[in-house]
Amino acid sequence: MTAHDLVFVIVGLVTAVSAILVVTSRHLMHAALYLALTLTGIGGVFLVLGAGFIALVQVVVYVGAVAVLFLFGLMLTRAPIGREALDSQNRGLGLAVAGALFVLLAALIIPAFGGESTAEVTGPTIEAIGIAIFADWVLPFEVLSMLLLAALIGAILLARREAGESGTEAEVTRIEMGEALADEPDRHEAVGTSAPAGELGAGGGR
Amino acid sequence: MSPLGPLLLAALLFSIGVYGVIARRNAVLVLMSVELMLNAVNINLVAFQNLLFPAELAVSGQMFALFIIGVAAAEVGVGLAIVFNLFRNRATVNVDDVDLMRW
Amino acid sequence: MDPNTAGWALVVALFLPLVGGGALALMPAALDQQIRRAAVLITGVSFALVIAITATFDFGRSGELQFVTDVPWIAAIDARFFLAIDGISLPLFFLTYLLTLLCAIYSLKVLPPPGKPKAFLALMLMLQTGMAGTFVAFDLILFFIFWELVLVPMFFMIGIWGGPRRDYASVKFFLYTLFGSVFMLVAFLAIYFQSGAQTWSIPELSALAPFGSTTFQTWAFLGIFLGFAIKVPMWPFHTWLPDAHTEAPTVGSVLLAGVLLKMGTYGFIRIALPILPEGATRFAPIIGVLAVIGIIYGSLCCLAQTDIKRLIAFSSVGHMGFVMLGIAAMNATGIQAALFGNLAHGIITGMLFFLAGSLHERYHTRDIATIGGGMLKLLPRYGVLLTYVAVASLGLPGLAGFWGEFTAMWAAISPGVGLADSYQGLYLALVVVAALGTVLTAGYFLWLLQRVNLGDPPERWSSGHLDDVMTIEWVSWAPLLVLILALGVYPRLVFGVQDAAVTNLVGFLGG
Amino acid sequence: MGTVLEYAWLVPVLPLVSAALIAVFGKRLPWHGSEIGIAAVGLAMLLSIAIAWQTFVTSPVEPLELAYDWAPLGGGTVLELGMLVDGLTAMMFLLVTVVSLMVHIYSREYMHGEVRFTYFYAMLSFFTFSMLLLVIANNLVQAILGWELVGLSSYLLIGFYWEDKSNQDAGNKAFLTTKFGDVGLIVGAIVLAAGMLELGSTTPFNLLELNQAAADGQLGQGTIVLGILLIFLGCMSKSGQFPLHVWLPDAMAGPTPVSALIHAATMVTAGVFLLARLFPVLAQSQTAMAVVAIVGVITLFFGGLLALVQDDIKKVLAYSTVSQLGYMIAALGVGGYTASIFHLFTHGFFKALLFLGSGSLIHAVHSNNMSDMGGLRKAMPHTFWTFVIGSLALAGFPLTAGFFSKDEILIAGDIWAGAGFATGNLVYWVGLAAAFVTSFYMARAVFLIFFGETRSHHAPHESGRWMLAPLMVLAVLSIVSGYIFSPFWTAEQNFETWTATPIIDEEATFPFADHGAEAAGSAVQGEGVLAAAPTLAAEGGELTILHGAPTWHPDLLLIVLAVFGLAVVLAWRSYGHGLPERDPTLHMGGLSTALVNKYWLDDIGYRYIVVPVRDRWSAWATWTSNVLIDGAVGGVGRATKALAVATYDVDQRVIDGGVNGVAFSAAWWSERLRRLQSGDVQRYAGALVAGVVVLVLAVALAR
Amino acid sequence: MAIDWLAIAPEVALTVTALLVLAADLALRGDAKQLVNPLAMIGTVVAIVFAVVLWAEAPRVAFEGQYVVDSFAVAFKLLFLGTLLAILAISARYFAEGRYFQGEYYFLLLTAFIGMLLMPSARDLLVLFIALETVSVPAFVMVGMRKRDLYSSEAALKFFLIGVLSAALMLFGMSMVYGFTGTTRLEGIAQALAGDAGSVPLLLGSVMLVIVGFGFKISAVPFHFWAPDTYAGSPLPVAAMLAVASKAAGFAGLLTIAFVAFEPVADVWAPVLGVLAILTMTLGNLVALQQRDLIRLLAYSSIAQAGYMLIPFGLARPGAEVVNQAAVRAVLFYLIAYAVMNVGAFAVAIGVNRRTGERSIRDYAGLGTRSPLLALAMTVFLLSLGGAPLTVGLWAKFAIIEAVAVEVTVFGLVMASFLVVNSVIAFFYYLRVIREIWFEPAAAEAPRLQPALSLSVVVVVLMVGTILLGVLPGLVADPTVVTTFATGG
Repeated sequence: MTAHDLVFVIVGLVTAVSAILVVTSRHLMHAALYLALTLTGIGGVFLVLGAGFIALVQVVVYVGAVAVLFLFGLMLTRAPIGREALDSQNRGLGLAVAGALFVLLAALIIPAFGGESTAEVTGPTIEAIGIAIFADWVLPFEVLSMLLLAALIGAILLARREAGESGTEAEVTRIEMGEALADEPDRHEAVGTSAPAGELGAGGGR
Repeated sequence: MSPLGPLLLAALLFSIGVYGVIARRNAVLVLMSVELMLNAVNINLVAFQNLLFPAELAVSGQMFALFIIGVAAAEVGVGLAIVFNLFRNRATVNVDDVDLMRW
Repeated sequence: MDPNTAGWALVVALFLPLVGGGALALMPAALDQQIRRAAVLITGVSFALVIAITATFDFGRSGELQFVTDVPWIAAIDARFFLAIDGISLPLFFLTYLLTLLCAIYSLKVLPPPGKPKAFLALMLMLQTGMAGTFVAFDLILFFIFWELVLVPMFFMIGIWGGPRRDYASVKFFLYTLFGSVFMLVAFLAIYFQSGAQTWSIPELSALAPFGSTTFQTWAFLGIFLGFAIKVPMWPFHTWLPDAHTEAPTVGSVLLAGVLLKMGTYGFIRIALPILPEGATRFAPIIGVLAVIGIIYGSLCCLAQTDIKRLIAFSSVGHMGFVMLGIAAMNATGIQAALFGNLAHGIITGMLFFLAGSLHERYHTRDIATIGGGMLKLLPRYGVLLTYVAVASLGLPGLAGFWGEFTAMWAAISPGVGLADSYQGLYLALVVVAALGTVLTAGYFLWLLQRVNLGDPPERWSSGHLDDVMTIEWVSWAPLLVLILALGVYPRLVFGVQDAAVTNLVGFLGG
Repeated sequence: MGTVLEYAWLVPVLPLVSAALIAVFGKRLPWHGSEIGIAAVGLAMLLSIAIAWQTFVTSPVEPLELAYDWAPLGGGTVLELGMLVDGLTAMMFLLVTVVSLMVHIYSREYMHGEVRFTYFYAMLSFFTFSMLLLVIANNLVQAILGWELVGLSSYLLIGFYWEDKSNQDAGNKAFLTTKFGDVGLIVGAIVLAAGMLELGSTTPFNLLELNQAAADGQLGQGTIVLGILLIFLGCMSKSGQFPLHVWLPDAMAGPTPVSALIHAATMVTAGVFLLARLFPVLAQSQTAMAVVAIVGVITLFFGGLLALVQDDIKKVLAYSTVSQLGYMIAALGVGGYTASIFHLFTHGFFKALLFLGSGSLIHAVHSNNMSDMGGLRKAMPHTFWTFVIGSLALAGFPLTAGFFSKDEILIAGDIWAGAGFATGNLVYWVGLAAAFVTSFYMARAVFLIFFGETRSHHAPHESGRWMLAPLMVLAVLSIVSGYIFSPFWTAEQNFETWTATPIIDEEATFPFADHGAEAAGSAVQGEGVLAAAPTLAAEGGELTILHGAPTWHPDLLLIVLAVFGLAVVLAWRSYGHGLPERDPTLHMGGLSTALVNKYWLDDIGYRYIVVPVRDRWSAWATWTSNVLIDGAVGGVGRATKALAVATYDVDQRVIDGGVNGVAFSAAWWSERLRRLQSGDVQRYAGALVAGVVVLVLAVALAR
Repeated sequence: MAIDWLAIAPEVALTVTALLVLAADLALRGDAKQLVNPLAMIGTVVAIVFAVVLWAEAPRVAFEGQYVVDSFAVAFKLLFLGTLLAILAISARYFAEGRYFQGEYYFLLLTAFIGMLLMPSARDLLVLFIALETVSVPAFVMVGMRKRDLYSSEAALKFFLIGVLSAALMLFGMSMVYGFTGTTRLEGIAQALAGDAGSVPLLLGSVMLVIVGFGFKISAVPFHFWAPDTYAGSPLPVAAMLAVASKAAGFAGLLTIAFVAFEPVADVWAPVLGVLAILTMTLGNLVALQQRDLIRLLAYSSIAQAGYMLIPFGLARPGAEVVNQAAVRAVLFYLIAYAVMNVGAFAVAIGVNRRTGERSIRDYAGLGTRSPLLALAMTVFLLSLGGAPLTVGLWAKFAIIEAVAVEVTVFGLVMASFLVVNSVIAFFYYLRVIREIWFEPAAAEAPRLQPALSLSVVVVVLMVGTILLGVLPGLVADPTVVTTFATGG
């Protein structure tokens, strides 16, 4: 066990624990903060692995931007009526599926990579990365720029409030579910109340 | 250094992310879980690159990771916009309430 | 027209109705009568063309393909646009055009609700191309296209202009037939790949046959069998037929009985037997047994009917049983019989449906008990016609219905390709049972006549005025009435035309 | 060959043309079409006479066969349309056209004023045509054609008064019963033709070829027995053999002239004729002959008994026809070919006479029932004496036609017995007994009708000329027609040579019998034998074929006279003075009950065949069609459903056996599978990842 | 390093168009904004011209083997661009009347199609991933474009969540594949898989994970759940895009990755995909039976269609070139046919829905009298989807069965039987719609429909195309016979 390994174990543990807290925390803000911690931890892992540039990007983009974005997101969408349970009824399902997945992956990974080990950790240099981006990967890079532009425009589009926004955008999808739900009167009622989405929509634009 | 550690960590983070996606109610939390999954992939890529193929000229692994970070950011942006729009419409971001359409 | 070179004539005759139907669809719906007349014109012109083809057909070489058009069509799968006509195709082809023309004439006056002659006639013309194409396509793929093409217009004809249960009947018709034909398609593909000849040409494949293992032959035949047997329809695949026939509008029933069912038997003869002779030989006894069950079964069902149209529909099951018995005999006589029976059934049952349709027009009911007898007094001409056609249908010698039945039984007593050695007893039994079926057939028809024609008409009809046969009906029926007699008296009309072609075909069966 | 014979085809064609012309123009003509019918059938009769004359004087003749290819039947075989003219044909022509002409003439008056008068004449002509078509046929298919047309014609004429349900039923019954027999005929013809096909014939249905092949012993015994017995089934139904005779009395529902036509010349004779035509085939099998003989015997006896209890004069005659047909069939079964058709010939005339006579009576008293008649001999003298002649002939009174022909049959039975076949004895003795019955019921009829007091409510009157003329012609024929084959007839040509089937020669006929090789050709008869030189003679158990005029048989003459006398006396005692209070024939205990109920055959037929078929089997078939098969379609689905609900077994869901099952349980599955789409995106995610886990696991384990 | 501009000319053309559209949308005001639609169309046509030129110039290899323009790729590009043109045409009035988001919509649409154009040419995992995301991310937004509509936003959320989840799973698989092979080039991966790596369980599992990403796009069971909800909730042109173009892109990627990269382990994934094919078509058809909303019905129908298209994948075998090529061709042909008829069906749905908001099948009653053109067209499209004769749909099914018949295996026959049975089941619900259209009387208040000109043109063109290809499938089948994968750099 080298020093590298030791550092990795520590960083890894921190990361893993905080990740678990992200999905188990009972407080929205705590979860977001744990997420920031996890992301930072992952940056640490990158460092341990000798990928300084990636680690840097990780911290800048994730911790600096994404985590903050999440915080804003959480604050903007805070439920009007007090605190709610953060977990759905699907916890059991999630636990089972995620557990199975992990067991499966671990069972596959361990025999596959169990024997491999490198003495020293040397990643590619920043120079090599720079050259690669603009020589080898110029095509996806350019496409990614379009993608980001589209995401930007799209996010604005969805999030902004329209200038002339009013209740007139009433082109509402009517979905005929009467018969399908005939045997479930309670739900039928629920659908009935939520059908005039235009009104709700207008009310939502606070 | 053995790649086993990072790989297992990645698998764990990934599975945690899956759990979060399935079990968390708040859409923002679900998005966070997705980020966990994507980051797990990055750990994999970087670990492979630096531990197994450090000399690769194209630097595919690290490049892949960089691209994923970029795409993830874009997705978070779009995702939050969708969630925000949903919130404006329904005053809730609980994923399990969003079941107008089914069957 | 030179039958060796004038392939265009066949192509024109085949597609004229389709194009005409398209043109019809473009006419303004308000021109009600003009549309109907245009339909008569289109079918009339195409029928005239078919007469010309028939007239110039070289009967001396009826075994060979004439009026051939054979050009590449879909290079990717080696499919060709291969149209031709020979002695086997000609009578059925002719019948198709004749019946459609008569239906068009009939529709000048009579059209069930909701009217809409434009749509109705356009569909009918589309149907015509599909039906006719089946009989002259010599490429399996092309055949399949025409075969399937028929489903759609018939579906709409039943579904829009049909009786009270039209929804059910139309969908059942469509799905049931479709079900069979997709298996048929799979079998075609298997044949294509198994033959290794890179061709879908029916004559070429027939010449190559038999190919493939016994297992292949069996399975491929089974696939084709399903497709054709449902269309025929053979017992126990017949359940779509009574519904479809009963609910279809008169013209639909006429074409359904007159031509559509024929496609199944034609397919057996043209495709299944020569290309898969070994499979056919293995299946022949089964076909025979099913055919005979169908004869008895259909007749028994007829006895139980209270609905005149449904009765006629069930009678088709029995009659087609005789046709299939001929095929099961696997010899030249059997195939002659099957083809003759096919044609005769088309004419006779077509005519019966015309009559049933017209009765429904008059009485506004199809229920035999409600009609209640006395038609000979009330509508003497209808009564006479009904008697005539019913008697023809029950297989009276001297009328068209007899030859198919008798010859089929005669063929089945000495089946071909070695079947005689292994199944002599079975086939004898089949003949005997089939012959008993003729008694049942006579029974239900006589009973029908008794209940509809004879006796004194019930009170309820005495007040209203019921028209006897209208001119338009005479015009559209006369050819059929004449044909029923002509084919009965002079069967050579059909037997002679087919003879050489059938002999050729039996050559492929081997044994 | 003579030129007249080549025009034989005109004989059937004339009535056909007549039928068509009547149907088209009849109503506009002054006599409503009857003139066409009478003229055409008259012409046909003249031609028939010419043909008969020609064949008779030159007999035995070589059959004239003219045929052309009607249709190719595939495999090189050809169906012919043609004519076969020989003595048998000529004889039948004569019989049919004469009787038909008489009926045509007679109906002018009898049917006068009927609504469907024209239609009636068209049908009469058509009926005649059908029968002639059968007679002239040179092949079995054509014969079947004529045969079935005869059936159709009878259906159309028996149900002539179709307003009445019972008449409709009678028509249906006639058609269906005979149609049932046709099954035998058709299958039998097919079986024989298949045998011919194996011999390499290209015209397998040809009658002459068939007979020749059978006589040459080329056809297998199996084929022959099967074929001829099946054909015999057809003959049984057409010729009213027990138990398929049931349609015949009901057929009296038709107008009386039709009954005359059916019972004397057409229809019922068809069976006998066809069997005679195929006699060379029949003669190849002892079994077949025995069956034929036994059926004939049963029919002749029980048919006669039935006639005893009838009140309806037409029914008496109808059952007597059944009985006489039994004689003919029985004669064929004991080798009495000539005897059989001779009786057919003479019977045609006197039965026609009797029916037309009864028609005259019915016309006069407006009732079919003898209990409504009585004492008519004064009012209707011409009818009376013609009727008596007919009755005498039927009873076989010496020197009438019936005497010669019927005794011929008895002798044939005797000789057959002499050759060692028990059926011969049967025919002889039962035939004799039935002769008594015949005499009795005819005497009963004559006494009840013409003697005693009149019981009619109408004033009876003699019929007009149109009706009486045929009666007289037929009365003459009822006497003289027997003489062409009697001891009085010494010419070389007689009935036997006229109608001989040349194929029958000594070696080939009756291969099962012990032929006396040396005795061939010599007429070996007992001393003073009466009236018989049937086709065969037997000596010391050896069988040989004889030709030559019949000679007297005094012993038989005496027996017959005694039987006749006894019967008439007995009848006189009961019926000579009018209708008895207590009709003895109706008081014979169980026998009468059986007879009145017609042996319950109709009941059996109705209760055990018609009703089950129509009401039960057909309902069953429909039920299975609608419920089982149609429902199978749905049923597979429902069964699948039940199973699936019960077990909830996933395996059951994956592959459902039948396509129908899939199709029809689809809705059920659809309903269940639809629930997977819960609307909760996290469940979707869960399912997705679960699916991935499964897939990855599956793949990872793959290698 | 010189860039082969011709090779990426269609993409460049679309990119330029997209940026122009964005600029125009910003610059223009009021009704003038609607000019962006023709602008986008012009750009598309230009791209089509480039693609046609490329057809003759193929194969070309660019970006060091990351990007290959072969006949396969060009065929797909033409398919995408054709679909784009149709979707632009049917979108015009739909969005014009909504008055919102005009320019953004077209920009996003074009961006998504840039991703699609990249897909069949990509020969590198990274490029594939980027291409896939370029299709997805704009689509997420477009689905949610009807912002005030509950259904639309719900659809977007579901689509987004399942989309990113699938992407993550795929990425995890890709990372593992990279870890084993040391490269992201498909060729290199294939070489590695042909060697020892081909038998490592983890790698095989990873192969499956990669396939999942595409399984999501093509909505194969069990990755299909988003599809019905999303189609039903999104604006109809977007639903059409998702059902056709996006799905075709998924298939393009799946074909590339399966037959180029993972071909050496085809014996492992083929049976799995075959089973998925069976499950997909069966589930799609069965559930479609119960649908009452036409769009949901079309959604399930398109799931079923994806199942049919998966069948050829189930036939693949390592090294069996004839079989594999036949499989690829069958999928390609089916996709083209599918595009024609399904875009057509959605176009009709838009034509009916635009004014009236009708979507329930029952609301289609009497369409035959309300708009004979739309009714006739819908009938043709539905029949074609079912595989009726004289429509291209028949040949599509035919192509699949033909691929099965190239080398008959038991599994192939099983799949073919399922195809056969399923196509019969499918007719149940297609006929139900057709019956509603023709056999039922229109509701009294139902207005006559006057579809927009552009929509009518699209409908007519597609209908004619459906029938023309039904009569002469060779028009497409013959040229695509030569489509093959060119070997990358």
